[in-house]
Amino acid sequence: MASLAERRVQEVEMVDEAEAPVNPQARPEELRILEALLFAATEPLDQSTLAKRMPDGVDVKAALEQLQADYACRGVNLVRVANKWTFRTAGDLSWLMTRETTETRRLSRAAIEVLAIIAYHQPVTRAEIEEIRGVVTSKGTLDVLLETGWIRPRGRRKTPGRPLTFGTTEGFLSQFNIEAIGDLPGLDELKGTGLLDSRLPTGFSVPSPSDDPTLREDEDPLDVGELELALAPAAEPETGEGGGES
Amino acid sequence: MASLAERRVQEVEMVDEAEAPVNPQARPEELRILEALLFAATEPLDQSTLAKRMPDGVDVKAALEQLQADYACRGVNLVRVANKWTFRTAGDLSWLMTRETTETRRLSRAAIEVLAIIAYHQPVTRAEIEEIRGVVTSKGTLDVLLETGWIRPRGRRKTPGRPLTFGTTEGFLSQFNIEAIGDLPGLDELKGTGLLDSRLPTGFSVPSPSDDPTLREDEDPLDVGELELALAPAAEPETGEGGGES
Amino acid sequence: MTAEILSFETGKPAEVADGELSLVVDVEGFEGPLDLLLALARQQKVDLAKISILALADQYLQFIEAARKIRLELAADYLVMAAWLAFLKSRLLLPEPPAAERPSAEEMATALANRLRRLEAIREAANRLMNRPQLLRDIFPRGNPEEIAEIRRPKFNATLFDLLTAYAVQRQQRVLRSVHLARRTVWSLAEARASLERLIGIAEEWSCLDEYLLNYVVEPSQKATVFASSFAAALELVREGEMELNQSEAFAPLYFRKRPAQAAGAANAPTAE
Repeated sequence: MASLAERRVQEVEMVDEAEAPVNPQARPEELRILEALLFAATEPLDQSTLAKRMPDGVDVKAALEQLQADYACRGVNLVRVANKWTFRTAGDLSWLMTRETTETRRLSRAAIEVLAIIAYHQPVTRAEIEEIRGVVTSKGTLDVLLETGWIRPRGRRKTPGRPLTFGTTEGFLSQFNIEAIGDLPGLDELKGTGLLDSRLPTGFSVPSPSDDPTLREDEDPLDVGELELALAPAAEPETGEGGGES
Repeated sequence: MASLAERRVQEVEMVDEAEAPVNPQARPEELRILEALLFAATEPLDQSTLAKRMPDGVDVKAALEQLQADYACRGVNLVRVANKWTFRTAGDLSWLMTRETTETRRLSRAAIEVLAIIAYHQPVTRAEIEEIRGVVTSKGTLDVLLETGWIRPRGRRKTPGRPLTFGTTEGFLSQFNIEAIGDLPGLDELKGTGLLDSRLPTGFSVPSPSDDPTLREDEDPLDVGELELALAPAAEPETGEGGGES
Repeated sequence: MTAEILSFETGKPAEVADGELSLVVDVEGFEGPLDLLLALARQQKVDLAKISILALADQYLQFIEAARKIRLELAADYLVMAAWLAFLKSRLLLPEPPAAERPSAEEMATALANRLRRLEAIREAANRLMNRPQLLRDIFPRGNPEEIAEIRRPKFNATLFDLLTAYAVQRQQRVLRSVHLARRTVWSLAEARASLERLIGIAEEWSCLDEYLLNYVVEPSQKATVFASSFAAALELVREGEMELNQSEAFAPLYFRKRPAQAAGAANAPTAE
């Protein structure tokens, strides 16, 4: 059966050789394959998905790094987001890229603050968010953020009232072009001040934000069906992982 | 009070500019712009559209040609379609852009019957199959069998009308887990397993099948080009001999 | 910047009637009392760690007092903070009571300064976050991703058993069909005669032909042909003098016996031939 596909490819190659003056072998095949796959994909691809399409014996990681270096100075860069690889237009060309069709989500100042607190303090409860901001968080603010798909309820804190804990999603990393949650801008400085510790005055242990879906010791899992209710939009990035690959 | 927020933003912007690690000036700006525009565009762009977004004084045509040359040996090529420019997967890598899914189909009873007769009585013509079965064989039944790759036309019988003779392929052997066609059970074995009635009249025989590709005395070879026509799938084992070893 | 003045009890944005909108203009842009404090602290233009909490408390209280004079509608949060700051101010101004169990006024002031620092830090982080190149705002994915074509490959299912069964069934269907037909139709005269000859060999006395035949015929479908052939054969045997037949009336059972060797012993017959 496979030979059918092979024959097709051979035909294509013959045509191309006749027409194109350039020898494709001038560039390592694994780089060409990676370029083609990553250019064509609609979603960022992880290394193992890429490896499946590569010839045997290729060091995919090394090839990806080589490709990233190749494109570093180009108008299109190879970036790593949430441990997946994708091509994106270079950040410094954003002035060029404004498209009237694109509607950028304008978040309220409150929503931006809450998002930042969730990103830097996750997992975090609504009460903890409010303690930092010194003001009650409106339901609407959280709803807007859940709708973006950038945050999700991840569990319940094992404290009286069992409040929801919130964290960020892969969509958040993708939106802000962050490779992993540890690469949040200014995180090291924040940790240095000790201000990330929710208890005052500053203590010794400075927690690091973590979007690791594994629940912490003081977190309970969400109840069955909870994700499907009002919080559904936030649950998408998780369930979407399987769907995206299919 | 708004000025407070503005001031903060300005400070942040300064920080971000200092962070940018790559020197974009390593590559001509017009090429970077073209790359980004063509990459992000939802449809092919023509030269004048591109020119509007470019800095003044840039020779867009020359830049496009330069970019085309840059990408000629890559996995993604800059191609011109209907006088518009777009990135496309390199032709020789188009096989990457397909995903094969298998769907399991059951063979019809008629198809299994025809296949069985071809297996035992090969090389056999359609008329001979019909004589044994006592019913006309539909074109569809043979087509399905050819699609399975388990049978192939192997020659033409040297009789009026020169009908095609059919035989089984290596795919047939592997599908039914038979080492050689001669291992198909004979008369006594079929009787022993109860598949054949033991009271069959004398003179009833089951042939000893042979799938030897060598044409028999009453067979002519297939005409040149016949393999590539409608019967292509069945022809695989012949043409595939070279490909299979590669 | 949208104002989000929140009611202390409900946590929902305070509803402000259109007519009163102008009254809240002065606090628009503040995200609660901490935000207001931070803005005031910023006006001191010093490091938040070195800020004078006392001076800050004074500024806040003056602001609240001014707001109350013009009957500005303030969320309860602001008033609670004002009360707390008034208390803190009095504690800071009075000499510290010895061996206090509760936190000292200095500790409370430091805690407030730290809260302000933390809020400011997270705001700066938020701004840096929002100023990152964002997807679909600053940076873009491939605008026209290429479709991954799906090739459906049929996989056919058939087992060797299917194959052999199909073959055996077809072959013997053709062969056995003709054999059956021959057996059913041809119960030849010769066959019938041979059977009757075997029968009369043991039938010294009158016997019912029908019963014999019924015993002999296994398949009901062959009944007619067996009767017909047997009757014809019987008549032939009678003509040859091998057997005798007897029937009392039409459609009555036929009786037969081997013809006695001592010529025609018709006297013993139940009825005449």
